[in-house]
Amino acid sequence: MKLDILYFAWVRERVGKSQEAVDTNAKTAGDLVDELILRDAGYAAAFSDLSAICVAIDQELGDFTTLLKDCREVAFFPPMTGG
Amino acid sequence: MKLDILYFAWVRERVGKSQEAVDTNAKTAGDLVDELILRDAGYAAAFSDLSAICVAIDQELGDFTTLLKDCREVAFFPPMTGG
Amino acid sequence: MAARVQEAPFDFSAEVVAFQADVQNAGAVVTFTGVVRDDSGCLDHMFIEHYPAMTEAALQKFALQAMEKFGLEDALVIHRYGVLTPGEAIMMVATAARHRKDAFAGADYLMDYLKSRAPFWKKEVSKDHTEWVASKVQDEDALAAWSDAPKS
Amino acid sequence: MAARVQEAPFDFSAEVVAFQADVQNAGAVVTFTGVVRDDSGCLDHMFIEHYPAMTEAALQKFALQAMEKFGLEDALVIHRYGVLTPGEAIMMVATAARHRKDAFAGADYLMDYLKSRAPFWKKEVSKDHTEWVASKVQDEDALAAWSDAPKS
Repeated sequence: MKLDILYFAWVRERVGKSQEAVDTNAKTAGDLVDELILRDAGYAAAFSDLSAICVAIDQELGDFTTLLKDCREVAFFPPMTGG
Repeated sequence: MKLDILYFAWVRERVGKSQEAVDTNAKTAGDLVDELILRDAGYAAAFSDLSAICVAIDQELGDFTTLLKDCREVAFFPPMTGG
Repeated sequence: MAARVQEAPFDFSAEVVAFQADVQNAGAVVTFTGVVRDDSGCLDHMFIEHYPAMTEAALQKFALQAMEKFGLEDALVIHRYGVLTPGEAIMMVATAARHRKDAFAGADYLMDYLKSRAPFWKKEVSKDHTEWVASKVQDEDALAAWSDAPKS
Repeated sequence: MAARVQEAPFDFSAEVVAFQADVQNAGAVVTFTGVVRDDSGCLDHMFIEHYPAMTEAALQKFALQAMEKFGLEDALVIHRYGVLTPGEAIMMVATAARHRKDAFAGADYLMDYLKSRAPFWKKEVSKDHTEWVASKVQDEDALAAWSDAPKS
């Protein structure tokens, strides 16, 4: 499954990029994180504390157990600070 | 004791005037109302239900038991509807 | 802090711009505007009577109370009297605070006091009917919900 | 209802005047403005990042939720991103309702959603220090206090 991953704020800074396209067999957002962490230390640093990270799947808020089936875009970011 | 009495809104309309000077021996605002009611039907109509009327003594909110000692101005009016 | 009673309309935009320019370090500004509503569809105008010797002092007192209670940076109250037609602004409140919740609570608190403790009386004048607006039980309840509120 | 995301400053006065002109029978209009605050005295600017594909849809969703929940006549949200200096307005909300309590509650509710559920991230940039603003436990608590709030 091909999908785009987006990173925002300090997650983006630690990963070192704002966006990338991946081909993955991950079933959930959590599986996808497990794959990324294996790649290099930047990902490991970004995802060292999952309780500090939010997930959106196709622009809808989800969590690490949300299924990725048929999704096109996954985004990882810290808790939002709008307003 | 000489003092000014002010009336507002429908209390003013029923009494038929917005202001008057009186010379009274009333100890409280309630005593003053008792005196006024004896005068004519307009006052009696205005003060027929005291639970619907508020009192200010020298521009401070009080009630019918508030002492009038040394006061210069008593006002009677319905519950306020500002805002 | 400023509290004004006036017959003339006020310029909401200009008031808020001046209010915000004066505040040094407020992260949050809340405004409230009360407008003459015509629910029946046949309101000609509203007439607002007030108690001149008492009104401005009362508004100032409530604005200062709100500033102290919620640690506001600043507060503004403007209230009109006289003849107002549907759609016209009756009054406005503005509060500035470092944090959002205080700005909201300060404005809400100030409005609860203005509704039930500021010496204004509203009369609705329609073509064939004239009526003093009655105070609402909910307004007294809202006021009573603040811990510092006097009993009615 | 309108929800906009933009980099450019907005004209608060013009926005509120247009908002009020459009509303037919609202007795109450509440506005909130969020302003860049410089608590340390050495903030150079704030940088606001957002998620373009998601942001405007999220603002619209929250504004519609607020309108429905509180029976608002209308609601407006404008939120900026990019570089903002101390004193600049970050965002504004306006709500119009027949009654005061609904206008206040609608604006407060909308702000609670924008704080914690709209995809914006703030970074404070000082001369010798740069820091992403952390979310606050109080913001989650405020959101959770609304009965329809999703669990975090």
